[in-house]
Amino acid sequence: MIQFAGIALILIGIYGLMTTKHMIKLIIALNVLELGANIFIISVGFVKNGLAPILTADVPSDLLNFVDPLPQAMVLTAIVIGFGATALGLAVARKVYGKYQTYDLSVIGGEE
Amino acid sequence: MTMIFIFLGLSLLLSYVLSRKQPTLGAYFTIIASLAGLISVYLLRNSVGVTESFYYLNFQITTIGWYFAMILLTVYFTSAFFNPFWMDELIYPAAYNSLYLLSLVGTIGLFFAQDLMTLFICWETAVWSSMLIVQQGKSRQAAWVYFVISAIGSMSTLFAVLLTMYLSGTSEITGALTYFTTAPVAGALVFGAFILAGLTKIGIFPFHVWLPLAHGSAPHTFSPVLSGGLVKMGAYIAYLSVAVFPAYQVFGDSLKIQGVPLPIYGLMILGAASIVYGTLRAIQQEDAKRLLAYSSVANGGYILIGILMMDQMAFAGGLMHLLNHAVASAAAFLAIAAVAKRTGTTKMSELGGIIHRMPITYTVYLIAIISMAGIPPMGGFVSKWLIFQGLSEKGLILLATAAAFGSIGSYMYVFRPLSAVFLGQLAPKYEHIKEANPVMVTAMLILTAMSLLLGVLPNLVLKTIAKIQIELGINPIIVNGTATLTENGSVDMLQVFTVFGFGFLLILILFMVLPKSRRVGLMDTYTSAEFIHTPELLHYGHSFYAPFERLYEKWPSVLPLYKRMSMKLSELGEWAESFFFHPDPNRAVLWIVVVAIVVIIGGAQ
Amino acid sequence: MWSPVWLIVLPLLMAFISVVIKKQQYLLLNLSILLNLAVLYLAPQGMVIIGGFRPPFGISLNFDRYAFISLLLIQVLMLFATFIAGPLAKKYGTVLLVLLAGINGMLLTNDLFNLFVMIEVVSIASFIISTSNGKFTHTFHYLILASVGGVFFLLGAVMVYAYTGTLVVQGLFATLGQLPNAISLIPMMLIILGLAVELKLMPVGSWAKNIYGNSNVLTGPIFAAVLAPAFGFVFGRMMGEVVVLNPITGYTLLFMAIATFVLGELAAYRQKDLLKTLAFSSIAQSGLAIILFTLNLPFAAILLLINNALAKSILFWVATGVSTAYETSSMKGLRGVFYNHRILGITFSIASLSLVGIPLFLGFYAKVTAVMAIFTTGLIWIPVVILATAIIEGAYMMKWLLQLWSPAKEGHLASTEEVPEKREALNMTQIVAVCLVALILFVFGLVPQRVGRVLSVASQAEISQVETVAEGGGQ
Amino acid sequence: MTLMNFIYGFLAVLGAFVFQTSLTGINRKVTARLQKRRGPKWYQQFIDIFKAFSKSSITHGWVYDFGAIMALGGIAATVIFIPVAGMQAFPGLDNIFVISYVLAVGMLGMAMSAAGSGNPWASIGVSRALTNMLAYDIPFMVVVFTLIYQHNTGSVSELASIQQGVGILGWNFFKLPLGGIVSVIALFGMLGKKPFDSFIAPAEIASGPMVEYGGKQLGMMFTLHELMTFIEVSLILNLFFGGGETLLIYMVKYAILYTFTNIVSGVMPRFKIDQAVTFFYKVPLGLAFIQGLLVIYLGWGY
Amino acid sequence: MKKFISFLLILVLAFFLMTSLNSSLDFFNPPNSLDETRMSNAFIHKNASGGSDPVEFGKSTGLEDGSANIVTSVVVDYRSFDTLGEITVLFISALGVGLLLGAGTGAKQRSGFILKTAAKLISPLMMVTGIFIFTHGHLTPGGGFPGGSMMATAFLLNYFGSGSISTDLKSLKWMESLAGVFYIVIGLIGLFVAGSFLQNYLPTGTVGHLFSAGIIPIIYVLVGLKVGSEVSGIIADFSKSEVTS
Repeated sequence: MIQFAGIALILIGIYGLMTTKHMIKLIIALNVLELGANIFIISVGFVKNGLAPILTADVPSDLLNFVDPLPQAMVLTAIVIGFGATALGLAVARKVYGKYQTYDLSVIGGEE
Repeated sequence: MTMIFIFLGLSLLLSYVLSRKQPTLGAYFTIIASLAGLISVYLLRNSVGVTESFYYLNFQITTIGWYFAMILLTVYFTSAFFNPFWMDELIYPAAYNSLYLLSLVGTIGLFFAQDLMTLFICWETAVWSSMLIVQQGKSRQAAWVYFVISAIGSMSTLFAVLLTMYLSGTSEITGALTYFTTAPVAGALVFGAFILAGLTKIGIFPFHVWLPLAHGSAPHTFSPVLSGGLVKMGAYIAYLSVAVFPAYQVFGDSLKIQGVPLPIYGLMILGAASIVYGTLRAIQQEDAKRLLAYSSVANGGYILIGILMMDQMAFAGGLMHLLNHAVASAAAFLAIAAVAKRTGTTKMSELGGIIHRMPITYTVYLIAIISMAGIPPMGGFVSKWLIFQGLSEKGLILLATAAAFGSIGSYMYVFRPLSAVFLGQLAPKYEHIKEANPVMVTAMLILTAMSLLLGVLPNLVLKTIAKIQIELGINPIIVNGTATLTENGSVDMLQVFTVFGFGFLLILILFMVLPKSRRVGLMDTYTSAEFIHTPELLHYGHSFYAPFERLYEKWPSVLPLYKRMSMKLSELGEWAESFFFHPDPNRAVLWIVVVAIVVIIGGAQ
Repeated sequence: MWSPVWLIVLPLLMAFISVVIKKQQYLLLNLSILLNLAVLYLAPQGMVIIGGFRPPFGISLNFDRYAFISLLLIQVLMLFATFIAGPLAKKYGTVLLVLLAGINGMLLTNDLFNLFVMIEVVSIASFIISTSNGKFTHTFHYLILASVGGVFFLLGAVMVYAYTGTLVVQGLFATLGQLPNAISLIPMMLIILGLAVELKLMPVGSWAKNIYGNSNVLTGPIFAAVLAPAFGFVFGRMMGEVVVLNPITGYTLLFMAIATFVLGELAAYRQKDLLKTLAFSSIAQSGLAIILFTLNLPFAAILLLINNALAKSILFWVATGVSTAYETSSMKGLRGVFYNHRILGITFSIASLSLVGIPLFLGFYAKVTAVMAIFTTGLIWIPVVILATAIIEGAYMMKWLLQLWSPAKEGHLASTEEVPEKREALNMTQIVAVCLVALILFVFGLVPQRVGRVLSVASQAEISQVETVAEGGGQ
Repeated sequence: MTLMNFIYGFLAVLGAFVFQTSLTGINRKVTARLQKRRGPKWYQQFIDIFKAFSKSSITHGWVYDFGAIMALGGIAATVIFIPVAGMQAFPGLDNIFVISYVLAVGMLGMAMSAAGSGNPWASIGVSRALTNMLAYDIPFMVVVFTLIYQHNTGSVSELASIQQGVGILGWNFFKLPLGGIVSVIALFGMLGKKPFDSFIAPAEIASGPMVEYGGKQLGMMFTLHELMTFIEVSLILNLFFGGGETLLIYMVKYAILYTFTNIVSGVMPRFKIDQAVTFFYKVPLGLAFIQGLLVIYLGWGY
Repeated sequence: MKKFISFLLILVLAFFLMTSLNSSLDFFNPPNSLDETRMSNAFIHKNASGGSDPVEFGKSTGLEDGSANIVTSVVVDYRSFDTLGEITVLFISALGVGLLLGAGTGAKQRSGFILKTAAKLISPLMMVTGIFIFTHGHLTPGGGFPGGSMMATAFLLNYFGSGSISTDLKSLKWMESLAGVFYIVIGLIGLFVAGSFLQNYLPTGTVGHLFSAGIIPIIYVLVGLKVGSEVSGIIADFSKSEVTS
């Protein structure tokens, strides 16, 4: 089920990317897209009644029904990468704002 | 043979170095280098069949290759005499000289190529080096059009070459091309691609557009090479694609018109079209060089038809016309160049009466045009005669008509510069010009002598052509002493020449016997009861054939078609740019989605 | 000891160090490239495990012949690019170091997710480099697109993991190939779409026009000569090891690539701006490389990538140098400019002739190899398209060559009066460097077969997958 | 090729000149009678020519003279090639293409000389003459091609002798009626007779190639004209009317043919030069093509 | 119009994506347990290099990987190279932000009393919590990234509170650089000592103990410091106002 949430967020993100011209909103849409992707990734390793893959006291690893840890590790990485891209995107957006006093790409038009 | 290439390669570098120091020196060096090339290639005449490899290029001496190479070298050699005098007009003289020799290397290599790769490499080398020369002339556009049309040819050759190599598994020309006797369908494709290259390079309608542009605006010294020399590369390709490539076998099953398979007949019709078109356009031109360029288009048609006929007469005629046209056209271009050197223009309406200052140049031009128009006793007659005989023997009446049209039409256009440039009233501004430089005159006289020699003793060349025909297994042209015999007619050019001389002598005597005339100035002319006071105004170089031109001045030209095509391509590019390369992230994401949908929908099935 | 991991770690280490000693950035950059070259020479080929766990548990690097060739090309071009870019490269020293590390990682890695990480490293580094154009909206456009592409690639990689349970690149196609078509379709599509953004494939590569088209002496060569071949090689690796195509995906990809090639050249044909022309030319050429990789003809593709990388780097150096010096990149403004810069003109000519595929240059060999290779797939119409498009390519390259060489009005002889006033485009050492690259290109063109022999080994290393569109896609 | 050949050749030229000039004189009378005049004496043409020869003259430079000599020399040589009633000064040189091209030497020489005079009106004449030539020669050439294809020979004397011996129906004019008609129309063009005489345009405007001539050059031009007429009429005669078994028959046929053209042209209006071109490319060329196709593809005409 | 088309496209995409993915991923019936053949089992049982004993918290010693948090063991041990790449991404984007915005001057932030006081109070706590999180990354949820982020948040809060960047940015740079360098050096030591880059060459100890898992905590501390300093750097850069316009 959780996949639906992921895919829905992905689609919402894409919709945002397709429609808005506002730079900040574009970045937000991108973040939504990434978030959706991350949720989707997490969902890939989902196990019914699974536990977080952290060993706790006195229970051997094979008795527990862990979810797949690898997608979680990947998501961790993906989040940070998304964060980096977002930070850079915002910086670029600010630069554009500094130049044109607007975040709206349709106002800026084609920069030559 | 490899030595020749190495020598020419080295002299190319040397001429560059020399030209950097002193452009004229390098230009003189091109004369020496091309002469050395000429002599050394001439010495190869008995070593037919020798194969040599140079790195990954393979060469083989063949009779036909030797013949073509000799033509080219002659043209290059004689045109080189003009190089030293144009060095100050060019801004890259060193590049000019070395590229001049490089294009020579390329063309010679093409004719001696033993494998298809070598053929193509040499072809391209000649094309781009000559293009870089053309750009030093008056027009970049011309050089560009030249390159583009050549590139159409090059790429289709490349396609043919690679497909042939892939299918036949060999790259050796004869072996690879004869493979297609067993694969006619692929053969047809390869033939089409191959001959396209020939058509573009000869300048056959509708690929002729580059000729007037390139010939008309190339440096004056290089126009003869373009017209007399490089165009012949296309003829060689045409030769390969019909003689070495088993075209008549490949199209053996197709519909035949008077024994000629339909595809080949179609090509001949193109040749005929270019004869007619070239003639009509040449008649219209106002610039002497462009006029000669269009005449090259028309003559290219003869050459193509001749070669495609693959018979006793027309084939020999086509091959001989190559030489005749090369010599005559080079001479004509050189004469115009000599005039341009003195007067600074090639526009016919700005010239006139030059004969009174440059009589030798005039004579050279006269002989050249007589040969080009195919009037005895010059070389052009023999080859055209052979083509006519061949065509009428087969009964190809449409082609023969076109050939006749081109022939008679050529009187009109060759006379035009003769009258407008050399004859008529001498403009006062050219009162003090001098005859061309002796070096230039030498070159022009060599070509003139050749034209005459070829006309009087055509068998010197026809012997070689007969050898080629025997190698190809077709009925050779019969050469008997000074007489040339064919199945349906014979001619003895020496006799014709003698009789002609006799007639001339008779009249000369008559003229001498009659009272001597008094020399008067050009202004002392009777004109509708008026006397000429303003010769400039009465120049008749402009719209010389106005009544005739009026009949077809509205006919569509081909160049706009290409321009429109280029525009359409640009528009398509613009569309692609604005459609797919829109500077808007939304649009790009939209495309991602669209592609994703397409793939999913398509793949789901 | 001489592990190829140095190729990634060394520039990274230098990058970390360079943050604090900014003065020495440039030195560190060049030092690490040179050391990388030494490592390339010394490191033994083979699989390298990272972290002590064998694949699929840990990450490994695949240092084979293919990787070697691509890495060598990248290091060399990077060296020249940074050297020629000079002051700009100094400013972006750290970024370039990270970029180098990322590219090396991308080319070496044998893990799909690690590849994603490396692609992101490279993308973000290239965003930053592209800001040096000073056109931030274009960078933003690029950033959005590349990020979306990255997300797609990530999703694809994760799905591959979900279906197969492994992320190891080598031989992944075998596992994927056993999956039903409907299942493998979406991850494959996502991976290809993700890469397509960076590869500048037709509908999704729209960022390239403005990034390339406004480039300066640093960005142009970096994008066209370093990033483009790098992503090309990555794509080749993917095609050889991972991607399983079915007729639909295969032909869609092929169609996209051909459209990129043809329409890219057409768009380049109409440009009146030198840099824009080169931009679209790069787009088109990457389309051609993709065609070849899609048809599973890595040898021809590698050859093409190398030729393009060398030629494009020269073209961009000269073009950006000249257009910066004369403050214009329009055809009119640059007319006859090579009269002032003969050596640059000659190198530019060599590069453009090689790019177009004129004989005696490497590009010709590449083109011939490509066409001959495509013949073996039986798709004869593709060479027809390629060669027909080559006419267009030749047409616009020649137009530029003619205009740049001839200081003349149309219809008049060239004269020195029309020559623009001379300004310094590149300094002496830069010119020498450009000439060196041109020399490499020229020498390669003289000995194409030798180059080919070296490369064919590389292509055999790369290709474990035999299936092609032509075979898989059916006739 | 002995001395005798040359002597015969000289005699042929002389004979042709005398014969044709007399015929021209007679025809001037015929024309006059048509127009209800008495006309000059039959030898008036000789008088005109010799008078011109004897007068003092001017020259506009060497090409003016050289062109005239070249023209007349070329035409004289062509006359030598023409087989008359099976007689030839130089056997084997009567290839039809040789003749028609050698003829062009004369045209070119005349044009050159005229243009060399520096008189612009002469250039107009030249322009028209060359255009006219392009008009009439193409249909004629098509017919010639057909003939050569049909008889597999390009020799004029052979073509003539093939027609002989079977009476009037053996003539190509009757075997190939369309071609014959085309050739006769072309003959009008060649001779510059009405309706195709605009390039000479005698009497109306002061133009035409000969406008600037006087004295001996004019005399040479007259001679040239006579010889050219001889060549052209002979050509048609040989190709379509069976030549002549004997010299007498030849001369009679010749006289009839020439007089016929003269009479017809006497009652004709004149085409403008572009009208002439259009006419020739519409009617005679079409007929010639039909003839050619009939012969080549249907075998008709044997 | 554009929105409508986009919406339609999204719907179409959604439809096909759902149907296609549902058939392959089986959204509604997730598996009951991890597939035995999955390689992730090796991460859980820590037997990628062999062995089949179950891992017991606080008991098992000398395993190939000593982290109780399996995600951590994947992130920092099994796939540590990814993490290196990841911090590189962060590093490069921080650098990029610095290049883009770093030229500006620090802008003053007005802040109220409550914020000021609270920030002073809370930010050290946050800092400590952050450090706790990344030092315990191998035992509990969290790790270098959350920890580092938390430190950076403290930094941000401090900025809000004080109204200006009080920390020496130079030292942040040094921390960032040294953390990265040490990460690589540790990896390289692995290359020299154990044969492969980033290999764990320290004893892994007992699962569940603080001082266990070999290099994992060390790396996580370094990552935490690096992330903290980089994100702080980004915040500092964003706080600057533009020089031009």
